[in-house]
Amino acid sequence: MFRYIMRRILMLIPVLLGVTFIVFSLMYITPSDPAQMMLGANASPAAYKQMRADMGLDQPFIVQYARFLFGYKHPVFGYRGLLFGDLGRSYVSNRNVFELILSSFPNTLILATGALVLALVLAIPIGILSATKPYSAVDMIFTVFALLGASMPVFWIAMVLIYTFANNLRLFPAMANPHDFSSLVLPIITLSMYSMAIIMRMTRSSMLDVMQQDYIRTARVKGMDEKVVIFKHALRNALIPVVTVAGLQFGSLLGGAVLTEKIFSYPGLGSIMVDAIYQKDTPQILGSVCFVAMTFTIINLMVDVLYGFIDPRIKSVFSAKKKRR
Amino acid sequence: MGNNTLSRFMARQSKNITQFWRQFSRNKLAVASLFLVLIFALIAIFADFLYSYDFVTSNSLENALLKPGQTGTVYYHDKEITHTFILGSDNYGRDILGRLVHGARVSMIIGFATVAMAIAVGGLLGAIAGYKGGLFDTLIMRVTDIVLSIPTILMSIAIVAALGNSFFNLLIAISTSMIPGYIRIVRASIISIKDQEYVEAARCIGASDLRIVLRHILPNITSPVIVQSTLNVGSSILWASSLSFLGLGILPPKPEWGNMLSEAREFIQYAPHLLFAPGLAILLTVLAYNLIGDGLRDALDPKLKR
Amino acid sequence: MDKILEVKDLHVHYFSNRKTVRAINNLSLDMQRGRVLGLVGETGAGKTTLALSILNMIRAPQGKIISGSIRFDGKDILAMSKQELRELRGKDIAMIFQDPMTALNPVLTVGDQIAETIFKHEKVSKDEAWAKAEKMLETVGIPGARAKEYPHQFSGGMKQRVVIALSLACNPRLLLADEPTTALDVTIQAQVLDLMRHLIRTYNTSVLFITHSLGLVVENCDEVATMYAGEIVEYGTVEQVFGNPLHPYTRGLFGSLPDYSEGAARLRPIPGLMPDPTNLPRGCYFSPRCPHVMPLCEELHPTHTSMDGHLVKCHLYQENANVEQPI
Amino acid sequence: MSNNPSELPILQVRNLKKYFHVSKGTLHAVDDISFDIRQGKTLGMVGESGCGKSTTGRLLVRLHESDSGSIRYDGIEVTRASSKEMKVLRTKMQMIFQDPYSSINPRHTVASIIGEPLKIYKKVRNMQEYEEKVHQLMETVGLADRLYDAYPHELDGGRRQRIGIARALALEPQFIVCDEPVSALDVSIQAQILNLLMDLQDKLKLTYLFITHDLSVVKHISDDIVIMYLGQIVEQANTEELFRHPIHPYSQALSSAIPVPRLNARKERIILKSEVVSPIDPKPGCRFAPRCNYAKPECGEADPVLREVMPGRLVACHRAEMFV
Repeated sequence: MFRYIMRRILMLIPVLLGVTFIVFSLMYITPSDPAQMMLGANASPAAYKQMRADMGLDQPFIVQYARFLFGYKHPVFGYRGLLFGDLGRSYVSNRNVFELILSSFPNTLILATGALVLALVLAIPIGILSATKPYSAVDMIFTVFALLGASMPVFWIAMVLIYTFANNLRLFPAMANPHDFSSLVLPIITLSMYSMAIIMRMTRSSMLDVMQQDYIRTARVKGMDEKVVIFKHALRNALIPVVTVAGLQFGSLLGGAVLTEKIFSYPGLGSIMVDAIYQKDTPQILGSVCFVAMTFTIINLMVDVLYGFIDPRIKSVFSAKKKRR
Repeated sequence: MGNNTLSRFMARQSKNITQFWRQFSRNKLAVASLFLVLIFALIAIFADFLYSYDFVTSNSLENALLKPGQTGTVYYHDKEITHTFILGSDNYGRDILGRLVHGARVSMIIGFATVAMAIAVGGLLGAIAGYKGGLFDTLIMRVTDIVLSIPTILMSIAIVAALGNSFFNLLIAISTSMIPGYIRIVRASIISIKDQEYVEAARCIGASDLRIVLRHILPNITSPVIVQSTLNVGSSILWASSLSFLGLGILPPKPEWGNMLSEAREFIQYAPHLLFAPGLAILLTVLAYNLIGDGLRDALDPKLKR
Repeated sequence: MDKILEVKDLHVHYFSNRKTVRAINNLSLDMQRGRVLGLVGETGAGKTTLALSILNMIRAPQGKIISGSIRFDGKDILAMSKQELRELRGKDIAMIFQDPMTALNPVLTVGDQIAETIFKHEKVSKDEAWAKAEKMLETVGIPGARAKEYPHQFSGGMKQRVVIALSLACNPRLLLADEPTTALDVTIQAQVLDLMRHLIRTYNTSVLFITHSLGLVVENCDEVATMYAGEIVEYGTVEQVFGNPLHPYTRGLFGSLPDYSEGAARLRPIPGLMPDPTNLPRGCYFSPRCPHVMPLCEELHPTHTSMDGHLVKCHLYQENANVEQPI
Repeated sequence: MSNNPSELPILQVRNLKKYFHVSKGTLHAVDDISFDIRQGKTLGMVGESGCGKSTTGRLLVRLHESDSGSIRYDGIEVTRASSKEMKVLRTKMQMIFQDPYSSINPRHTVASIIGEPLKIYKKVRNMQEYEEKVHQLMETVGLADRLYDAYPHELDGGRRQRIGIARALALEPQFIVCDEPVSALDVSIQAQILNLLMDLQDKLKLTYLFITHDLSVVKHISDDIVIMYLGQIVEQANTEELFRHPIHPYSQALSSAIPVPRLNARKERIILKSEVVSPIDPKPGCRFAPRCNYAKPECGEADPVLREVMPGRLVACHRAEMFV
């Protein structure tokens, strides 16, 4: 098991390198001029040229990329490089990128976790209920609800919630901050809507599929109570694809809370990334996107490990590998 | 006998279509959605006849924030006419229904163009990965993994930021996020079909690779691709409105549902109708495509045949 | 003799796509206590549906027992409450399914799956149930320590042994074995059948042995019933049916078997196909394929004729039980 | 006797090997087998799942590439045939597949499935000739004319298998690999197809390799039999001889396992120990030894060689003399 996790972590490296390469290339072709940004509009051509040289912008693409990875020596603009845990400084605020990420990521984590927990707590029981009474009125209502949830634009949900609960009913504030729980209610609901819909549909279809399996028939033939059939025999099997979907959803919640964070003016990583993209703040964009990609891959890894606890067939693959070495 | 062959061919095709429609029409919601989408398509095609483009993009501040059903005086071709704002007007005094109608055209084009681009690129790459296997497969799938580990919305934002804010770049940004999906679907279908005995049988009767792909594999992967595409048209419309909302897609005064909502943000307290009309338009369109997709999935599933 | 199971005038339908599949049609069948009854027929004859009906396991809305009665030890199964049925299933009547690969829950240990049955039906503690589960595994030739393993750690033949252990765990009075060896390789099939024969004898269980193989019937059964299009067309002791098959369908089955027609260069198969269960013929269901078809057969559905307990549902024998046998 | 053309082998297989590399090791699917198939006769190939019989069939028509060894068909080396030679070979050797559901394309009509080889090989000059030929093939295998435009999902397993047979016959081959063609079918349909295959053999002078796990079927249809176990041939003989007196302990067990549907035919079954071991990285020595009731320690030391223990009887067993 441990070896498997280590191997997966090693496999992360090429993926992350690929991510940095793609994002770096995108930033490279972005029509922006950091030197101009640093100097302001009225700088002399000589000063401008000097600034470009100082920042290493006059070098060819591949050299710039290598410097991003391995660092760059310069009294002002130098940094140790991504591989040594240094992402440089923001062109805009001149703050250390990594520190900025670390200060905003927990805020996003709170939001995403809240949204996922809410989605799971509601979606899984509803999915099970729907699956045990397929095509009944209850099932139809929830199916339509799930489809609505998957079809509504996030920003629209947010605006409707703000209009109703903040502006009119004045139950919750329209702006969110991580220190006030009541201010998190609306963004969490907003963010969980889509995931809830997806997880609900997945739970329903997976549960329906499992209920058709021969081993469910075996359990019934043995005279097991329907409760035991559903919760002991069916649910654990049905949860396997649900876990995958929930993991993917959590990953995209962490990286994709952009719109929600913007609308609720929430100081999360998503807001920072969007601002950085607007401002063409290359180090900030590169750093944040790499960070998010890494988080995403680590969550996928955790999901795979979680599988082992639900599905013994996968666990034995782990241990079989261990035995062979 | 040739004539006979043709008529038999036609009969066969119509039999297939009838059978498909019988399956599909059992899902009433999907049929209703199809109807809705057709109406939206007609509106999009004839948008210029319903409202002139100039009219829905020009300001007339004296008519700002009219409530639905109110009338106002507008200047049109230097003439003063009284106009009823059926769904009210926005903060620049522009007719909301008119902007919705023209927005439908933008959404429709974005939906279909992005999906077409994604199918072309993703389908080809997926087909190569699935059929050729080996190094091609590894390479394509690794890159797909990498792209998938960047959150799609950030990827889209970064592409628009890098390439510049234009309609075509928006299309690229959205379709890029859908390409990995097609690669996976096409690859998975091809790999599963490659294992079928009828492909071996085709090889055994001397069919070439090209013939196997065209005659045996391709027709069998159209169903999952069609289903995925229908669902994707919906999500593409959703994406486009999100990017426009962030100011990265279609920018005002061009009418687009997402940017209408973005502009409405500050005024929802005074004019909630700004919020509901475009939101419902997006919701209904996306919902309709999702329902059609579900309906197609059931109707095209060979397991449910007969 | 003492009857353990009496099925009378059973009708079971499935509903799909606005069509009604008539899976079981006016079926009557008796089983004697402590005997093994072979139920032979081809795919789609309704063999598995009959077994599930005996457990009252036909589930709405897809399927429904339309009419008829099933009495097990004198009690009407179709009139039982859900609670009574749950107590009956697994304890009094157990079932073995065809495919051992899918019959066991992949996420539960085999010990757990056996022990939960024992725990449910017998007044024992969890530990005692587990101990008994291990003992059952040993009875079918699997070390008790393997109870902690999951189904995927067993081979196909071993899985079927687990399923057998599971079904016999509460010492049922009636065992429904639905093609228990069809999915297994020949030599493994021999092992499993050997084991089953031994256990059935030890526990004195009555068995409904569902199979499509006449060879397995003659080796394992006391009585045999031939099923065609949802009804029993012939019933008798193995000696009666194999010594003197009466129904043209049963004869057709024998003629289709390579090993029966040894020496003969050609097989003598039944022409045509099984009728569409959504659209059964008006008269005898076998009449479209029957080599001895008479005008009467296409009009009137035959009823059972008995000759010393050898039952046959065919017009050829209807008039006179001693009619000369057609060849 | 030697002048009799039916005694000449049309196909010769020598030291054929096919290994698959799987995640757990090397799977010895076909491990050094040699046999001949006589012209106009049927060679039955019997064994349990995973013994390599289907792989062998696919190697012969080159759906798999062999690792080593030779397959000579009518003097042509199949394993090294160029794509041009292969094209000619495919008109001479064809295959019928096991699964009547997955072996025909669900999206094509009966006629287009049967007619596809005619189109590929341009065997017909025009549409009329094509239709005539397809109708003729349908008649040969007993498919009603009205099914010309039917889709496979409208048909039952038996008719689907007839489509597969008609497709294999379209190029008028001399040799057909039948890979479990009846094992997915019900007994009455199975008998119809077996009769059809035997009639076709008589009429068209076909040679069959008949792969199956069902001993009673193979006994009925084959002239000669090879019995495979874990990628190797353990016994090879004339059918009648083999069933009268199986020599290899595995053949004995198989033969005793045939359920005979006759009264008073009940016989003592030979019950083998344990189950088939994995064909992945097999240990040296007789592969059947772990299950053999007669195994001695030396059986686990060296691979037994397939050798003639009696005239016309080839057996791969260290202790074969004991059973002769």
